Amino acid sequence: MTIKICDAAFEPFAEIQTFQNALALNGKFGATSIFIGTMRDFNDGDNVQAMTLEHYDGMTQKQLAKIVAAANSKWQILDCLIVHRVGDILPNEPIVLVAVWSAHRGEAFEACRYLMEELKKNAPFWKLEKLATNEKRWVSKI
Amino acid sequence: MTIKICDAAFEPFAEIQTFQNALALNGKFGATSIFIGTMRDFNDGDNVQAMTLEHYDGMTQKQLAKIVAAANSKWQILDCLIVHRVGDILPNEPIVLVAVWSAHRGEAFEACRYLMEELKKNAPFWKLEKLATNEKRWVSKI
Amino acid sequence: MITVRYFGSLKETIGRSNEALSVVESLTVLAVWHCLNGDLPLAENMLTAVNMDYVARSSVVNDGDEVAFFPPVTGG
Amino acid sequence: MITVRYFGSLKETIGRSNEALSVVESLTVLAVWHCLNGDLPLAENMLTAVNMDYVARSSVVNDGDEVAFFPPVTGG
Repeated sequence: MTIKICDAAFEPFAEIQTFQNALALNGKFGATSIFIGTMRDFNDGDNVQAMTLEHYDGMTQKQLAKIVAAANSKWQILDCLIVHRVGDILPNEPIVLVAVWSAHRGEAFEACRYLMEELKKNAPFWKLEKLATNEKRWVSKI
Repeated sequence: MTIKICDAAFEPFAEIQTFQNALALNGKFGATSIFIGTMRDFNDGDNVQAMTLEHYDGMTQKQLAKIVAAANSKWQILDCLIVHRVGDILPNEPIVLVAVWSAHRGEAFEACRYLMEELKKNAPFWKLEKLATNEKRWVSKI
Repeated sequence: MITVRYFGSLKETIGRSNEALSVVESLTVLAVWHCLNGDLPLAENMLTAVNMDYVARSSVVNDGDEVAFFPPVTGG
Repeated sequence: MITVRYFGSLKETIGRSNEALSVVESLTVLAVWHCLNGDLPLAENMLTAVNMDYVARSSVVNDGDEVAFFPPVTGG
């Protein structure tokens, strides 16, 4: 179970591939469910040129670890990987990656969805958008 | 919307990356939901050494196209990719890949799950397992 | 001429994968089965398709159609 | 000594990100806020954490704790 906070652009498919190659789970997992959140150039009716992702270093890791522990107690998960970007981000760059490996698909799908929903609810990140007009705007909870 | 049936091993992350690079959707998608089904070396209490995936060529593509059209009518999907393996397969090789790109996560998660469940229900594939004992056994619906 | 196809374990059970049937009148899917397989019952869980779409066994088959019989699918 | 931290738009609103508070007795989270921000109300939707866990505003803060105030989170 790995949680990574990274302050530079990451390649989600390379991250997953490298992580999976290192798992000693050949032939053991039948299902992998993955979610990738990517920065859009449009939000709430406005064009967005860039974004800054602030977080509460330490609390982020602590909350994500609690979420992963909760998912582990709910489903039979073989492994999972969470990567979240912080700092300055441009449109089309990945923001978050959640990947779950399990024996069967139900567990993988449900745990992956759960991890994403809980991350959005509890992990202390805040998005500050820079609009095309150069105006800065904090994203507010929908 | 692409559906591929392939009779040799495929690399799911390379497939997704190549497909995504070719999409003219930079900055437009905020969510990607992916499912990968992989062959296990154990099923129904027995060790499995290999598998042959038979399908009804033509009907497979027709049914998958119907499933994709149904998903498109239910959710705002920007694009999707389905890859399914046929022929002789070894443990740890990918069997199926479903990937969905959309603006928001709810659509991507739900459409990806729907595509997988409908594929399992309606796409005419049949798995013939070769057990560690060399016995051959058709997988039956759970 | 009607093309008839069998897949999966059913293909092994009956020992054939493909055959053709010449008919003078319209038949149901189930009648096609019995024309070619005599009294052998078509197990309740077997699926039936005409021209690559799932159909009921009571569905009518026309000249030129492709009819398929197969067990529950197990892909994915 | 209690460490107090502010994040996101709240940090901008009050113009500080970090401060320390020396206290002789235990205070609630909300009392810590008012000690440092006077009558400024802590908006209802603001979240509060002690030692990196979410807590209620009525939760008691002890010497050495880290208290944080921030708006609803928007990651992912």
